[in-house]
Amino acid sequence: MIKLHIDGQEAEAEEGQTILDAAKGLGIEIPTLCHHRAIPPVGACRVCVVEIRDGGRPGLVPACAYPAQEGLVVETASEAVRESRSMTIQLLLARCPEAEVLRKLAEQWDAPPLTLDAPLDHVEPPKGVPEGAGDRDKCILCGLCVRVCQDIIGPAATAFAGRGIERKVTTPYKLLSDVCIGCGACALVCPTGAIDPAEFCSHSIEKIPNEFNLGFDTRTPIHLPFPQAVPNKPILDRENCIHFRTGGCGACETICPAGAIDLEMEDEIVEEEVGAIIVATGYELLDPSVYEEYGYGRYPDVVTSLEFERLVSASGPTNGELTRPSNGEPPKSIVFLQCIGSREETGPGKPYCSKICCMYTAKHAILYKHKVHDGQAFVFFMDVRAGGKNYEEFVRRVSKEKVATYLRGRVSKIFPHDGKLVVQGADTLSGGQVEIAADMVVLAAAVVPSKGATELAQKLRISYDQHGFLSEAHPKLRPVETNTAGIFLAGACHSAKDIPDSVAQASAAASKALGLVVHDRLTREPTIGIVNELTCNGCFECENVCAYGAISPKDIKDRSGATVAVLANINEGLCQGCGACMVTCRSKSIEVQGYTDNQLFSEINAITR
Amino acid sequence: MSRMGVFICWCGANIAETVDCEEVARYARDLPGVYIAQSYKYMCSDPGQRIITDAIQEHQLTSVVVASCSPRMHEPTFRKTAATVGLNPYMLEMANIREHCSWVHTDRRDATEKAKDLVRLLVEKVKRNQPLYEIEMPVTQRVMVIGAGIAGIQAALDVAAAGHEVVLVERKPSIGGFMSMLDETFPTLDCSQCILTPRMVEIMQNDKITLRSNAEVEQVNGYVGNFGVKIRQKARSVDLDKCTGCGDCWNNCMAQNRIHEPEREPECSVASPEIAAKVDAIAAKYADEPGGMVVGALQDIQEEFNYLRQDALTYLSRRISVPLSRLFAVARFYGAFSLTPRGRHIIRVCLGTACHLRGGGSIADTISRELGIGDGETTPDEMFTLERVNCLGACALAPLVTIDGRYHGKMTIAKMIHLIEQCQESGDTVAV
Amino acid sequence: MTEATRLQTPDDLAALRARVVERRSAKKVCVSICAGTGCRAQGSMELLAEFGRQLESAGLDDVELRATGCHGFCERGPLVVIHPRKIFYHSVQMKHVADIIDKTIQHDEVLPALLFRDPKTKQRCEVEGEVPFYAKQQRIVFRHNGIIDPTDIEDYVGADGYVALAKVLAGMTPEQVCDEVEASGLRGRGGGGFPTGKKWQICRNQPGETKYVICNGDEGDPGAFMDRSIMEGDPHAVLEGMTIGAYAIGASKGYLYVRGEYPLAVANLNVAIEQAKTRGLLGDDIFGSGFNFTVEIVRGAGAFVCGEETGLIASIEGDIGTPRQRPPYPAESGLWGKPTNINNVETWTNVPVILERGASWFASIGTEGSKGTKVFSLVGKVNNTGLVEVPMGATLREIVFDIGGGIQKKRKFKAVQTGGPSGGCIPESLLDLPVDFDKLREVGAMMGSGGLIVMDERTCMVDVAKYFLGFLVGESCGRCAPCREGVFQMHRILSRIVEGEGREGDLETLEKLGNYVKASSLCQLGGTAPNPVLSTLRYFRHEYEAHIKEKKCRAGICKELVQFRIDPETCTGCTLCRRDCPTEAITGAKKEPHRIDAAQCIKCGVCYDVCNFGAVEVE
Amino acid sequence: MTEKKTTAAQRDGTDWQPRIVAFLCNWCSYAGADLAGMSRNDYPAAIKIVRLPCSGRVDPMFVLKSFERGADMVLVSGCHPGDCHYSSGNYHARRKLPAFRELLGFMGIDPRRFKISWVSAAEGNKWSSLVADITEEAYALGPFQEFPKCTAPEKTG
Repeated sequence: MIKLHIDGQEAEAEEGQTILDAAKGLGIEIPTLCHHRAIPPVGACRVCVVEIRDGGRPGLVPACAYPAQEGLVVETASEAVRESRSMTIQLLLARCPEAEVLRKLAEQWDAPPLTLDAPLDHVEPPKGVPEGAGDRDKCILCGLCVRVCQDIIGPAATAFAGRGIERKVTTPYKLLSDVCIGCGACALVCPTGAIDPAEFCSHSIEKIPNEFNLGFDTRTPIHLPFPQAVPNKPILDRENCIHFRTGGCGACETICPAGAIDLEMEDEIVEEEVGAIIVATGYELLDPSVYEEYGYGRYPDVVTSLEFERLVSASGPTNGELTRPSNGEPPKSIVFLQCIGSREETGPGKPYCSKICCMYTAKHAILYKHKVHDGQAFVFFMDVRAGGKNYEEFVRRVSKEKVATYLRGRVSKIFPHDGKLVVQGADTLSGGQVEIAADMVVLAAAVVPSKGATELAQKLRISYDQHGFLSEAHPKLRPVETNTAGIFLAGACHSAKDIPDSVAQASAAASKALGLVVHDRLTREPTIGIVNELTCNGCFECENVCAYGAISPKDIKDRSGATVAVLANINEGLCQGCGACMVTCRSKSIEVQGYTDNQLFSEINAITR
Repeated sequence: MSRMGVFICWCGANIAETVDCEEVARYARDLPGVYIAQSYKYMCSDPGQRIITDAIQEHQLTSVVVASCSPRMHEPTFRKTAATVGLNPYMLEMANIREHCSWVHTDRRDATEKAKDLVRLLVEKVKRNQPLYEIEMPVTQRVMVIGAGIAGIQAALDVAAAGHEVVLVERKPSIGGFMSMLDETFPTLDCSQCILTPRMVEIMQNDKITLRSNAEVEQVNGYVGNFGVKIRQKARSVDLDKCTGCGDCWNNCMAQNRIHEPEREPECSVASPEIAAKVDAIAAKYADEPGGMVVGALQDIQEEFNYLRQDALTYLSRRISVPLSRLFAVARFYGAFSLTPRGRHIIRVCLGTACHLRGGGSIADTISRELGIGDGETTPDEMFTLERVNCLGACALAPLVTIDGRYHGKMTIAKMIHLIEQCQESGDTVAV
Repeated sequence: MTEATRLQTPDDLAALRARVVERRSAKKVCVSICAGTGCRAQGSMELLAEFGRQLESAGLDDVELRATGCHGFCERGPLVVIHPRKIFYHSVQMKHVADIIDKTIQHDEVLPALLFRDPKTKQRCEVEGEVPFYAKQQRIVFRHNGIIDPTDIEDYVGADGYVALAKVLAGMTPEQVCDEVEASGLRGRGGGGFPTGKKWQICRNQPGETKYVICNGDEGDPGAFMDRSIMEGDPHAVLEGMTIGAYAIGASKGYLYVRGEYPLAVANLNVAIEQAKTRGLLGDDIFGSGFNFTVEIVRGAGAFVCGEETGLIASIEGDIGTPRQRPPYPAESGLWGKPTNINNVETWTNVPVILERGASWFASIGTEGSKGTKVFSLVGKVNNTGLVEVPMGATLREIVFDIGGGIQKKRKFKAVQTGGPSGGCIPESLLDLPVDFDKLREVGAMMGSGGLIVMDERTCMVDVAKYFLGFLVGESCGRCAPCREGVFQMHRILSRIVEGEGREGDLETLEKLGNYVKASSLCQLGGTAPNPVLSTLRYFRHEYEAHIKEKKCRAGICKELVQFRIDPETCTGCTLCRRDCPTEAITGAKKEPHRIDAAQCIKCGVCYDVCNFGAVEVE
Repeated sequence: MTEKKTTAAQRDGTDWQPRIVAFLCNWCSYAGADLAGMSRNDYPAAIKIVRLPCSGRVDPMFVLKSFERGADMVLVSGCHPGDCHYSSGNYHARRKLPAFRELLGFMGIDPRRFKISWVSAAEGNKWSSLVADITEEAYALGPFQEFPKCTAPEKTG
C-alpha cells in the first residue's frame, strides 16, 4: 500500500493506481474529460491537474495519469490548480462553446468566458464523409474515441489527422470505414457527444434489442436482465460482446471495481443430488407471424399480447406510456384478436384452448382505457371463456361498461392504409362484415410449451403429449405426478394455466415432493434384476439395452485386491425390473426376481399341457 | 416341499356365475404341491382374508395362490394379508379368473376349464417363487425445481418452508418468468411485479434455496429419492459472489450496438500487382524491426510513388498488420509526408530562425505570389510544390531555399523570381 | 588502403592506427576540402572534382584529396585547407583551383587573396587557428570535424578513434564507465542538462534484460545545426559514444533518430555503420569482449515534437510522435516499454573523449555546474555565421563579438536568443553573462540544443516572439489542451498586436496564458513554449507597448505598422532598391530621388536592407 | 359380437380347441385385457395370458417353448411404441420378435401362428377383438402338430 496525502488527508493507493484513484478513495472529486476508466490515461485535457507540493517534483500534474507515489503531498483545489483548471476550461470552451459538459464545468470552476478570439475554423467542411464525424463543434480533441477504438476495441477505425490546433479526428482518407465494427464505443466515451459512428461506419448501425422489453428498447451486451432481476447482477451476452466476437475490448473487466468480471469463465457442469424433482418450465407464445393475414412482423403496430403488456407497463420501454411502435403516437383505436393459434383443428395452430387469453384480453381492454381515455377498443372473439372465481364478472364488466366492443367472429385480413391498420373481419352476431381502422392490433397468441421442454422431458424420462406439454400420471387422480416416480409437474409446462392455477399446482407439487423427501429411507419392490456372478462373462450387452443405466461394470477382486474379472452389476435403485437385460444376456446370467425364466417356463408348461 | 394353499374367490356372482368355483377348488386340491384349496364368496372381504390367514397358520402353508380378480387390483391387499401371518408376501400370487375369464366368457364349461388352467399356471409359478424382501434405499432429502417462473418460485418456497433444501434451476439469467413482464393481473388488477418481486427476493434470501440461474439441466441420473442431476451452469462472465450490482459495467459497456465483423477483401484487391510488388519490397526492408518501422516505410513509399497513395498505404497496412488509421495519422502528422501528388519540382523554403531573421518569410511569400500556391500545395500544372520547412540546418546560408534537394543559399527575392522563371523555362532544375 | 579486416582485439586497433598514422604522417601534400552542407551548397563538391581533374592532368598523383566534415565557418565556404602547412583558404571558387595547384601546392606559395582578413587588425590569417572565429574556440566535440574524411573509418582510427571503446571493453566494468561519466560532470546537451552519468546509472539499474540506447539526432530547433555537422563530419564518434553508453547501460541495440532533412547525415552514418560492422566495432563480440551492439538508423519525417524523448520513442515505434505523460520516464519504460536511455548527438560525441582522456580532464573545462564545452550555432544578424565550440562559461559577448565578429552592417545589437523556439531572448545588458546551463535558466532563457540567434535593431521582438509561437503552433502535437489551445491563443493575440489590433490588457492575458501553458502542459514543448513571449515581455516590454499603444514597429518589420519612405535628400538615385523591389513599387529615374508607391508596396523591406545610403526610412 | 360367441363344441362338434398363449406386459396390454373384462367384452376362452413386466422381457425361447409344448398360436402384446412404461422395452421387442418370426418358418412353424400386437391400457375393445380374430385364425389354421410330433418323445417325461 502506497500512502500519500491529498488535501491534507491520508490516502491509500495500490501499486499502479493514480492520484485520481487515490482521491476517489477519499471521496475527493476531480473533474476529468479525457479520462475513462477502461482506457489507459494520457493526461491530455489537463482538466484534472492537481498540484504536487512535496514528495515529488513540485508543480501541476494530471491526476488521471500521474502514479500515486509514496509520500506525495497533493492539493486538488489549490490556487494554482484552480487557475489552471479554469483556464483549461475557458480555452476548451472557446473551441467548443456548444459543449454542455464544458459549460457545466465552467460554472463549477469559475471559468468566465475568456476575452479571447474564437479559434481558427479548425473544422474542414465535410467531403462526402465528415472529418471528425458527429457534432464536430463539440470535439475537444481529448482522443478518447481514437484511443478506445485503437487500444480497447482494436479495429482502429479513426485516427488523429494533423497536429496542433489543426488536429482532427477522422477516418483514413476521410472515407467510410470498413474496419469499423459499429460498436459505438467512441460515442460512449466521448465526453461531449461529438462523435457518432453512424456517420463513418460503412455498415449500418444496429442496436441490440432488449429481450425483456421484447425488443422495444435496447441494451448492451453486459446487462442487467431487468431492474428487479434476481439475482440482481448483470450477465454478459457473448453473442454480442466485442471481446467474444473479436478478442478485443474487455473494458468491463478493467472497470469493475469488485473484480467480478471474468471473461475467462467457462460453462461448468455441476452435479446436484436430490430426492425429488419438480418441473416448472412454463410456456411461451406461439409466433403469430405464421399467420400472414395478421401481418405480425411486417406491421410494427401489430403486437402480441405479451408485447402489449410491456408497452403498457410502467417499468416498460415507454415507462407506461402506451404508444404505437411505428410512430410513438398513442393508439386511438385498438383491436384485440383472440384465439390466434388456439382452438384450431387444422393449420399451424393448436386444437386446445389457451385458457388465459379471454381474461387477459379483457384486462388489456381495461388497461388500454386507463392509458387512452378517449380510445376505442374492439375484441374479436370466438367464445368468451371466463371460468374462474370472479372471472365472468370481470369480463362482463368490460363488455357491459363498454370498455371494449366485443365482436364475435374472426379476422380475415389486416392491411395498412393511410397510416392505420385496416382490420377486416366477420361479426357473426350481426351477420355482417366489419372493417375497423385501427392504430394498433394485439394478437392473443396461443400458449405453447416453452422451447426445450420435450428435450428436458426426455432427460427426465417423463412423457409429454403431441403438443409438448408434459404428461401427468393420471388426469384426475395424479395430476401433479408423472409416470416417473419422484418427478412432479407445476404450472404451464403441463397445460395452459393462469397464475392462480399455476401457484396452486406448484404448492401441490411441492407437497408431493415433500411427501417423498420427508422420509430418510424409501422402500421398493424387490422385483428387479440380479446378476449371477458365477456365469456372467462380462460382455455388457445388457448395459446397452438398459434404459435406466442401471447396469455398470463391477470389479471382482481376489483376496490380494487384484481385479480378476469385470462383471455386470445392477443398481437396485435404478433397476425397474423390465427384463430387457435378461433377454439379451447370452449366458442367462440375469434374472428378474418374480419373473425368472424358471417361473415363466413353468407357466408355459402349465398352460400348454 | 411346497405346502401351497389355493383360494378361489366367487366374487359374489361375478366369478361364480360363469366359473364353477367349487370345481376349480377341487381341481386345484389335486394339483401336485397343493396342500389345501377352498373357495369363498368374497376372498377380499374380512372373513375371506381370515380364511387365508387361518389356513396359512393352521397348515403352515409356504405359498398361496388366490384366484380372483386382476392382480392389478388386489395383489397388494392379499400380499399384505399373507404378511400379517408371517408369509413372505412374494410367496403369494393371483390368478386372474375374473377380468380375464369370468367377465369375458359366457360358456360356463369353457370358463371353468380356463379358470383351472389359470390356477394351474399360477400354481406352477408359485412353486418356483422365492421369498423376496423389499429393498430399502436412502432418500436425498432435497428437491430440485426446474424453472423459476411463478410456479417454480412457489414450489421452491413451499418446499423450503417445510425445511428442506431446494435447488432452483433457471435457464434465464433471472428468475421471474413471464409474470415479471406482466403489467397488471386479472381479475384483481394488482400489479404483477408488486406481488411477484417479494417472492423473487425471498428466493434469494432463503438459505434453504440454492438458486442456479443461467443454468440448464444437462443430464438426469438416478431414481426416485436419489436423483443425480448434472446442470450446465452457463458462463455468466460475472462472478456473482463478487459482483455488487453497481452498474459500472453495463453503464460503460463499449458495445452500444451490434457488431459487424469486418469482411476483409483479399489483399490483392486493394492495390494493383505492380504497386503491391513495390510495397512488398519496401515492407521486406523493415521486416526485422518490431514496429515495422512505419515512418521509414512511408518515407520509402513517398520516394517511390511521389506521394502516399491510398492504395499503397492500404496495401501496406494489410501487409504489415498496422491499422490504416495509424498509417494515415502518421502521414498526416509528419511534415514530410504528402497525401496528394507533388509537383516535379519541390521548392523548400527554410523558415528557421536565421532564415526568418534574414527575410526567409519574404522569400516564401514571393514564391506563393509567383506560383499561386501555399504551403504544401502544388501548382495545377503539377510543376511545383512549395514546402515551408523549419530549418534545413544551413543557417550560414540564410535565407535558404532548396529546389529538388539542391541548396540555394543567401536568397533574395529577385534571385528567387529568377530561379522560378529558369525552372519554368527549362522544365528542369537549375544550378546557381 | 588496408584491407578491411575485423579488429578482434585492442591490439588489432593499435596496429591499424599505427599503419594509418605512418601512412598519413609523411610530409605529403593534402588538399582538404570541406564537404559539409554549407560548403556543398556553395559548390565544394564541384571544387573537389575540379581539383581531382586538374591534379591528375598536372600529374600530381601523390597529392591527397580529402573531403572533410564541416569546419563550422560556413559563412565563408567553400573552405579549403592545404596540408601540411594547413593553409586556410576561404570562399574558394572554381577559378582559384588552378592558382592553388600552381602556386600553393607546387610552389608552396600562399595566395593572400584567399586568406581570411581579420576585419579588426586587417591582418591576413594563414592558418585556421589564427582566424578570430576559431581563435577563441576549444574544439572537443568538433575534434575531428574538418580534419578527417567522415566516410573513411581509417581516418577516424588514425585520429585515435575507437581507442576509448577499446579501453572500456578491455578493462572497465559498466559501473566504472557510468562512474567515470558521472565524475566528468557531463550534462545532456539536448536541452535539459541532466547529468549523463546519473541518467545511465538509472537506466542501468532498471530490471529487465532488454534495454535500448537512442541517439536523438532530431535536431529540430530552427537555427541549430551542430548535430548535423557532427553526424555528417564525425559519424564514428557518435557511434563510438553510443557503443560505450550501451555497454555501460546493458543495451545491445541502439537507434539513431536522424532528422529527415539531413540526407547527408544519414548517408555518412550509414557508411560509418557498415564500416564499423566490417571492422567488428559493431555487431557481436566487439573486441572479443562478448559485448554485442548494433545500431539502426531511423529517419525523422519532420516533426519538431519528436525531439522530445517520449515523442521520439513513439515515432520509432511507428506512431505519431506525441509525447506522453511522465512518469514513467523512458529510463523505466521507454522504447517498446523497455528501459531506454536517450542522449543527443553532442552528448554521445563527448563520451569517447571523456573516457579516453579521463573524467578529471573533462571536469577541468567549464564552470562549476557545467563541464566541458558547448557547441553553438551562431546565426542571425552576425557577421560570422557558423558553429562555434567554446568552453562552458564563455560570455555571450565573447561569442557574439569576438568569435562572431559582431553585428552585420554595423547595426546595433539588440538581443541574443538562445535555446531554440522554447528559449528566451537575452538583452544587451546581459551580454557578459557566462553561458552555462544554470546561468541561462536564471535569466529566463535556456541552453537548449545550442542555438544562438543574434538580433539587431532591425529585429522586432514582438515579431520574433510571434515567429517562435507560430512555429510552435505548427509543431505542437495537439495532444494536450494548454499547448494546443493556449499557444494558439497566444499566437492569435501576438498576431493581432503586430497587425496593429493590439488591445489594452493583451499583455496581461499573454502573461497569464504563458504562465498557464508553462505550468500545465504535458511535455516540455508546451512547458517552454511561452518562453519567447515571456522573456521578451520581460526585457522588451516597451516594444510591445509601442505596438499596442502607438501602433508602431520601430524595427520596421511588422508590415501593418510600418511605411517605407525614401528620403529624397539622401537618395542618390542609384536604382539598387528599384531593381530589387519585387513588386515594382519603387519608381524614379537614375540619379534622381526614388519614390515608393504605398499602394504597391508589400513592405518586404528589401529596399531598406539594400540601400547603401540609409535613404530608406521606416515610419 | 354375439355371432362370434363360439365355443369349440358349437363350432365343429369336436372337442378341439386351440391353445393360444399370450405374453402380455403388465402395464398396457394386461391392463387392456383387464379393461376388456371390466367392459364385459365377450371373447373366446382359448387364450391364456402370461403376465410379464414388459414385452421386452419376452424371450424368443418362450415362444419356441410354447410351440414345442403344443401351443397353436402365440401372441405377444405390449404397450404402443413410445408408450413403454420402461421407456424402450417394447422397442427391443419390436425389433427382436419380428426378426425371430422370420426364422419360424425355417423351424417348421407357420409364422402366421405367431402374433405381435400393441394394446394399450385403454384399448379393452381392441383386445377383445384381437383375441376373437386370432382365435378365429387359429381355428382356420387348425391344430399345430408338426412340432410337437418330432419333439414330444424326447421332451416328455
